[in-house]
Amino acid sequence: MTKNVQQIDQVVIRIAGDSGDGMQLTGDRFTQETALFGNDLATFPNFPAEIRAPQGTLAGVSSFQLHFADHDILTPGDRPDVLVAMNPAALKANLSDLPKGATLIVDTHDFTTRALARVGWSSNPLEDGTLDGYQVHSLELTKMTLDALAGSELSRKDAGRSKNMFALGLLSWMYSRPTDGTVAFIEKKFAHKPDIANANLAAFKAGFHFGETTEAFAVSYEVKPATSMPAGRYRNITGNLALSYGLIAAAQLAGLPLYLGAYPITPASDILHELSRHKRFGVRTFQAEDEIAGIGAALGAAFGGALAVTTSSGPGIALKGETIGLAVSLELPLIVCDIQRGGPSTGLPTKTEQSDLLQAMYGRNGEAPVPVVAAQSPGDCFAAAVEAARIALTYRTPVFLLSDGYLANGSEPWLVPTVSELPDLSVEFATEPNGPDGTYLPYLRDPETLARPWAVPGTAGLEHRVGGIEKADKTGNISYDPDNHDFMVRTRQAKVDGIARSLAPMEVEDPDGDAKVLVLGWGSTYGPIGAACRQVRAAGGSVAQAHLRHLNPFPADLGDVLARYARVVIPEMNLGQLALLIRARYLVDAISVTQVRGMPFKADELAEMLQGVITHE
Amino acid sequence: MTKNVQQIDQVVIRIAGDSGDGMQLTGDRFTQETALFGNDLATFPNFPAEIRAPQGTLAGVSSFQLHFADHDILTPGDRPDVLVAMNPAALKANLSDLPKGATLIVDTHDFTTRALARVGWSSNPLEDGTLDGYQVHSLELTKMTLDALAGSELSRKDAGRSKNMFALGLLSWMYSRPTDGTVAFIEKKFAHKPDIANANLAAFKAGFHFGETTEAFAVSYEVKPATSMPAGRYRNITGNLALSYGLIAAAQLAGLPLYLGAYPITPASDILHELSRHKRFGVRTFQAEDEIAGIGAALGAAFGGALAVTTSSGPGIALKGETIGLAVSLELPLIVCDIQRGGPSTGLPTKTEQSDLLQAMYGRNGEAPVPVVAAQSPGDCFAAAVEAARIALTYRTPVFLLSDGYLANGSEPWLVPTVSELPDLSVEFATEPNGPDGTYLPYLRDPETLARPWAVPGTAGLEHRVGGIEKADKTGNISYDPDNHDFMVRTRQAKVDGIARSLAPMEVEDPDGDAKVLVLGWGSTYGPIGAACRQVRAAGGSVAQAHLRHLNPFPADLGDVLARYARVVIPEMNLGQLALLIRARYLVDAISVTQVRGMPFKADELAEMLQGVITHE
Amino acid sequence: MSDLGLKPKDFKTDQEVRWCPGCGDYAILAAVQGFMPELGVAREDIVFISGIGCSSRFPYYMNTYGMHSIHGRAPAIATGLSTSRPDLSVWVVTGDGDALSIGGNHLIHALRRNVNLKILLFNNRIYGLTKGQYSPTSELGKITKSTPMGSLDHPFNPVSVALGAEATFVARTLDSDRKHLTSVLHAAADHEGTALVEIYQNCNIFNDGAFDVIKDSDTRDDWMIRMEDGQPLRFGANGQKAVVHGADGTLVVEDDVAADDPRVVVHNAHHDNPAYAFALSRLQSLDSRYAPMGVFRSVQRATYDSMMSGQLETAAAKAPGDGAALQSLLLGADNWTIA
Amino acid sequence: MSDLGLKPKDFKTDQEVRWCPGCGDYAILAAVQGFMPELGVAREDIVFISGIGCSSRFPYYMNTYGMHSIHGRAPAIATGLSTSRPDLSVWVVTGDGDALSIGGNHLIHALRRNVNLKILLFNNRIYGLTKGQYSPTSELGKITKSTPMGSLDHPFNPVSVALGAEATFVARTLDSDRKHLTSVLHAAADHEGTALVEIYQNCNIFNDGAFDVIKDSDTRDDWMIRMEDGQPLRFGANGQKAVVHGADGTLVVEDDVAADDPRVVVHNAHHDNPAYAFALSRLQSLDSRYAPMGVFRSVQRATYDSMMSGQLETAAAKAPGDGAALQSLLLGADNWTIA
Ligand SMILES: Cc1ncc(C[n+]2csc(CCOP(=O)(O)OP(=O)(O)O)c2C)c(N)n1
Ligand SMILES: Cc1ncc(C[n+]2csc(CCOP(=O)(O)OP(=O)(O)O)c2C)c(N)n1
Ligand code: SF4
Ligand code: SF4
Ligand SMILES: [Mg+2]
Ligand SMILES: [Mg+2]
Repeated sequence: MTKNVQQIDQVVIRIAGDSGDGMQLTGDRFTQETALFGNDLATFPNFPAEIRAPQGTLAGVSSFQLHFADHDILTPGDRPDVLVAMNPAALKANLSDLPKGATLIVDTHDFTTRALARVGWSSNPLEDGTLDGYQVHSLELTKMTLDALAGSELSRKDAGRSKNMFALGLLSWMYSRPTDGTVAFIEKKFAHKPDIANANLAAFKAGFHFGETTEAFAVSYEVKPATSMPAGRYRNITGNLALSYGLIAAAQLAGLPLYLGAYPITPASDILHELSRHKRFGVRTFQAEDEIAGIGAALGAAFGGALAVTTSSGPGIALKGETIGLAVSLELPLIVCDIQRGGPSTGLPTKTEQSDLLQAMYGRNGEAPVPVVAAQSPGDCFAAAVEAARIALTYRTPVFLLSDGYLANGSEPWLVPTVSELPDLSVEFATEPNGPDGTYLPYLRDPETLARPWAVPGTAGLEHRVGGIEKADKTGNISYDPDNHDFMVRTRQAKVDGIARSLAPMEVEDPDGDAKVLVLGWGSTYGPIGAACRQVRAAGGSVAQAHLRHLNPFPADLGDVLARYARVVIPEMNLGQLALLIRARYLVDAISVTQVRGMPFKADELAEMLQGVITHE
Repeated sequence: MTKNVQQIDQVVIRIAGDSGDGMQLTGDRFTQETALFGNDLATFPNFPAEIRAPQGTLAGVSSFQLHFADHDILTPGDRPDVLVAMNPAALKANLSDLPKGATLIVDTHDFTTRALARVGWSSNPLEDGTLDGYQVHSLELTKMTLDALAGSELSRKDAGRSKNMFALGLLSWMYSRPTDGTVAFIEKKFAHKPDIANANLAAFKAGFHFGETTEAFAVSYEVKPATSMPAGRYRNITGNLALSYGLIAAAQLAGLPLYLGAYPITPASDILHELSRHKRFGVRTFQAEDEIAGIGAALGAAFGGALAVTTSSGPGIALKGETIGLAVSLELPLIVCDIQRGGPSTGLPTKTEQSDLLQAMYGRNGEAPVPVVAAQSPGDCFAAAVEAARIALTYRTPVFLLSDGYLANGSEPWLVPTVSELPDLSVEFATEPNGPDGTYLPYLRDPETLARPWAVPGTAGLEHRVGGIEKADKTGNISYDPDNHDFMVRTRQAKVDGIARSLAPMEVEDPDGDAKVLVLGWGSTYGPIGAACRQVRAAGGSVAQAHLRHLNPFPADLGDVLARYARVVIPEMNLGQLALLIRARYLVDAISVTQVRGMPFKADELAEMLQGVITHE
Repeated sequence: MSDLGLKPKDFKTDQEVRWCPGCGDYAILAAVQGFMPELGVAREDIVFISGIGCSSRFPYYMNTYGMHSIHGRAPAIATGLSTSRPDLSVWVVTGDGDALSIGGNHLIHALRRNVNLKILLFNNRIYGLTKGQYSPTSELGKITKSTPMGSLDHPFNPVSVALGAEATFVARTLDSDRKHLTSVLHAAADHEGTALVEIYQNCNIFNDGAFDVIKDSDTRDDWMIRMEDGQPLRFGANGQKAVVHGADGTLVVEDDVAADDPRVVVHNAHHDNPAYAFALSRLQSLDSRYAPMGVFRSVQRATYDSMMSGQLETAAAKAPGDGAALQSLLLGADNWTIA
Repeated sequence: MSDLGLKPKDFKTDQEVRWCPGCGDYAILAAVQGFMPELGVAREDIVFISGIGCSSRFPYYMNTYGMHSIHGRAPAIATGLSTSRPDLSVWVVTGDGDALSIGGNHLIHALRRNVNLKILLFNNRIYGLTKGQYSPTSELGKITKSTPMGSLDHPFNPVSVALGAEATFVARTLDSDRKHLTSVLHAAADHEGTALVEIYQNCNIFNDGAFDVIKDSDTRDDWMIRMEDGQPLRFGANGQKAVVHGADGTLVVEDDVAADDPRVVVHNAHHDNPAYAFALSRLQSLDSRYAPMGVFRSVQRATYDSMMSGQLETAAAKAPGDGAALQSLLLGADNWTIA
């Protein structure tokens, strides 16, 4: 049977099932196929904090959303065009996100009265009209998987586990994806368990063939590769991976060994995992007994001359405050990565949020300014990490690098940089006395950057002591002198403020040139804001967009930029933390638009809000 | 020999010596005499972080300043009228603070070439004209002390230790102080060491007699009791003592046991020491293994139904951030006292600063709003503690109570409240189910305060679980639901914001009624700002003063108050932390006036600055 | 111990248990719920406090008062509760990461203070909730997500740590042995002071089979040493193995020990000197080859809670802290009147 | 150990020493400065890292690299330095509060990991810098500013804590015994891995005389047990007292022990099993009545530092991490080109 192949320019697919159903893996594979095919894409994994939350419950539903297109896109999509639901709970939990007309592929296997009751359905939604208005494909995915594996040695239970691969096969057919990568992946992943490898392969192929042969699916789709993107070599990458690579690259660019001191925590742990795999690059990873020891060890390594890093998320960052203050006082380079998640307290460990900005700014005692850098997309985590390293090394200061759960786990195609074109971060250690009579003055500053020299142990003649008590200017000796303290407090602040001089002017995207409203953002809202601006512009409106890489200090021209617009709107996944800083600094009556739902903004909703503001002006 | 007694209305005295010389004790005693005499007074102890820093060095100098008057005063004084210097280091370290014409009493005993060289003097300032323009009394204090103790069994070294008492005797004579209290004090303090008691008494009396008989001092002075102050019973009190008493009182007013979980740290330790002495009031003090355990234990006690408190200073507060976040999430009452000191990091442990305001506001992950209350004078620490307890108990929330090193150790006369007139803080624990079918809903809120019920273990039928993961509205069950999270985040914020409804309108002191400039302050700047405003007004200028007890939330009418003035000036001992909050919230172009010298502002300098602003308007 | 007519099911809550199917935590939960009625304490007087980790979800499933706190801090929080409310029965549930990694300091301080806490340490030798990094009890060289070339950290022996920290009660038991677990819970509950109970717990997702040597019927008898008070420390299929006093004074395991060999150690958990219990704890190698199970140490020492209450009572007996006392405290000795 | 021609005075800095006159810290400083030349390491390759406390001011007075860090965190910071720079000689100076109160967890983890640190724990059984609160090593019932009715916390025995935490080297010495102190510093320096040296230190301001029993010439011999490898554990004015193997296998002190009594323990710090050293540590009561002094335990175990370096070397030997490797890492296996 030959089938219709229909060209479309983009699609949003969500697959959902139990946390034990392998939804994340399935999503990853489909993404990888899609990336290699050359589409632009963006993903949104969404899962509970429990490892295997109980089967068939709403709490246990795990989902993965993929948006891909033949042109460049910015978000994983507001609402799925296609939902694959592996059980009643997955259907129930995701149905409200589905626009009418969307395609629904449902595994009917678990639609028993008991399972339905467990999620609060007293009748079967596949039959009772609940799904009217959707294109529903009720399929026996599990049964078909078992049938496909009839000859295998696996138990029924184990065989049934391959149903995600059946679904992946079907989707691969539906969207004309290349399948070689997945085949190779399965073979490699289960190399030591050939039974499982074979079952997965069989299920995957069965799913693909089912699509080809069944009459249920009359058409398949094709989304052409995206060619409008800048030329170069691309790969698909998640934020945590890009961030890890950025750190490894920065260390090599600086000519320093990389040292990570970290304690596992969601969603930051994967950076520890990733970095631990690259020892050949001279990367040392130390899984510490807690977050304080993690940053402590990093600071010790910084004293010894390493590019030192600590990674955590909100609760762990809260524990590091005192040590960050010490790093401020010691003026040693140190990168503190905060992969933000829902707060306060333990909050929502696997959900995203931007609510640690003010913690990064002020979460320690005394006047302890720390530069803050934020990544705006998964791939951008690489550049953000390199920039954080540049600041840390140039200014001898701890630096906050902010990412979040959405960036950490989400992925996108990334234009792989050429290593030889990356910035030179090389560092000069102090090697000679810099004071009178051959003495070494550890706090004699570079007049330009106000950075102090970095003399590492092993350098003869530069033996010196540093500490957290206030230090005399130049000598670094303990000093309780009032004027010296005032001077040192202001000098540390001036050093951080002075970083602004090294920053490029702001880039404002205002294609129409006549926008009255500026949307200012930071971090992972970049995609949704950008998509919303495109919608506004597509609808004939004018809006300008600027996105901050640097939250502290702000770029020198930010005030001028803000002054050019009648209205400034600041969307944030918190209660208005950047808005507070902007209002205080520039006295601009910025409109703070906030959502704290553990999820990225929907571009639609942002666009609607912006339309309102524009109309109002 | 009868001498002249001259009436003066106020005087500022500073005594300075080695940290081992007993300067703080001497100052305390002189203060106590002065208080009992009925003067108004304010004190400023100033000492190094070392226990007994090396003798004769600048680093080792310890001083105590006392300002007393026959009228109400606000600060320990900008510059001493009288300096007692026990050695060259003390003279050198304090000379620059002395206005010309001031009286200098110097113990010449240690003015050897070596001791002078140790502080960088190549010739003797007593002889080389350095002290021209001062009224210098070069006295052999040590020798006279030794002479007075000639008959005692003490070694020369031990006998010499009493020289501070000789100086105290002399000062007592000079300012016509009552001496009975000091005699009784010495007898009690050294009850077990009669040798030492006798030596101190002898030295004290010798000093007094020396004043009476020597020709060096032609006049003595009298500062009449201050009678203009509100009627009532007064006592002299330091900030840490008042704060401790405030907590004990609040617990009694609430009908709850007081529980302190704390780890020692300067300048907060004295609260732990004080509270540990009052077990008969049902006060439990737990010296924990660290700050995290301190607040952890307090939170556990709060869960059990105690009025729970933790005390620390900046570095320790930084460690408590994660647990404060948990308390925000659990919505349990908890008072977190931050006795601020110089930062960042270890900073200046024994010096004062106001640089933890933003840490109190934002020093933890996620949106975790915590009310913030600040004390404005030593005695006011009592009322501030009671207010912190009121908020904590009424709203079921952690509350920051901010004091600082200056308030903690400084003292002033305090109008002792009548216990029966203190506010009722009584609390109602939940005793009955509040949900459908006899269930208990731990997050069902009071519609007025948004506080949740407090059901303590031991209450049958209300067994429930709380935790730091996001909770479903009402039930408190774990919930990862996006809308619920958004709702809970905003509700916690609304609860804290709503405290503003319980606050009295701002008090603005604007006696002329035509001021264009408002000085807004918080915390321990109250005294210097008030004194500066008086100077401005005395010089014919108009200026208004408002001082914030509540930093979060701000009083509801603060915006209106700010709007009434052409200029708002905010003096702070930090780099402008309140100014940031005010600017962000009210978009008022407030002038931030900052000093970070580990010392209170000088009223003179503030007055001059204000004059400048007023002239400019 | 009074019979309050409670049943195990009275200790179940309406919350869905969210552990992975097959997790050892289920068995422990069932055992604890089964034991609770025997505790003889009313539900409202029982509090479970946990940190963070899979194991630390435990309080949600116990129909008592409970707090799921933050990572590692449960012993500190429980200390505040227990010392301020000595009338309560306070239990701590914690994991090997929670108790021994981030929370190690609070644990050892609770032990030395002898706060009246029953600490159940679920040791699965892995970080479960963060998806499988090695923990402080993981064997050296363990390959995990964070240690692709093997971990470098020599593990703690939790029993040795506790004994080095002045613990008054230390025991070890196993998730799958309901009877043994229950008997150890009994002993812990009966102890006045801090009782540390290490419970070997299987994490079938990230560290499956960690305790198979002492679970599998064909190896169990060879390696597990059951300690019972007053009984010789004999084990092995036919009791042919025994812990004996070695020549140099240390404790060692020997095979084929004669029935009347006087060197066989008779277990006594009540030695005042913890050296004996410590020596027992060292019979174990990193892979549980020899795993002494049961109560290592159980001695009496005044609890922190009771001493603290005692001081308050003494102070109040001398001079009660009533309203009048408060007024005179505020006034102090030196005060004056302005009219 | 090479002779670099260094003298004790080369290790003095120009900073004024700011301890109280008479403080035991002076003696320790002098001893360490005296010992440094014998270490045979260049000044620039030595780093002293401390926490906060009177004792923690130590690095300012050592003319080496140094860091006066924050309270309790020195072992963690030093771990980062030592593991990233195994070429350095890293020393930690800490107090009983710094190491055992706030820093307890970092200490025990450094010990189990066997990081190559020499940790000098100045134990004055008090918080000096904060003016005299009791510490985790203060005796029970101690009256201090924070405990007017006496402390309630049973103290730690630092040696027992360390042994419970898998320490490879543990020793104890005394501020006032320069010779003994120096010999212990030697032994610690020679040890590869974490060496914990507890130094009894007199705080003459807040806890004067804490160690007088073993300092005063008329009691010293009765209570101090000097441990020397290969020597019988005999002490007392005439060597009449001895540590012997008790009947139940534990170690006990007996008086009037015959010269040829075979039960007398001959000291051996190299027992693989820490039970022996632990038993020795328990001879001590809270008031130093019996104070074994010297090296309790000294055994070999691969250091964390060397294992970490080893993994890096192995990985780099397989495939060096050069620029080309970085480029191909970034590209990954699956990439595509847009023209
Ligand atoms: C402050 C903080 N740091 C880290 C984490 C992440 N975290 C949660 S549980 C856990 C370890 C869990 O291991 P364990 O205590 O052994 O419990 P298990 O899950 O194995 O039962 C970690 C590191 C956290 N929640 N909070
Ligand atoms: C985070 C933090 N908590 C508390 C303190 C206050 N503090 C400084 S030193 C110290 C204890 C000192 O005792 P110890 O470690 O025994 O040192 P010693 O002064 O006796 O040598 C304390 C509690 C601090 N500086 N930082
Ligand atoms: S991850 Fe392991 S410990 Fe956690 S619930 Fe699953 S099986 Fe249990
Ligand atoms: S307080 Fe004690 S430990 Fe500190 S310097 Fe003085 S004598 Fe030494
Ligand atoms: Mg575990
Ligand atoms: Mg100490």
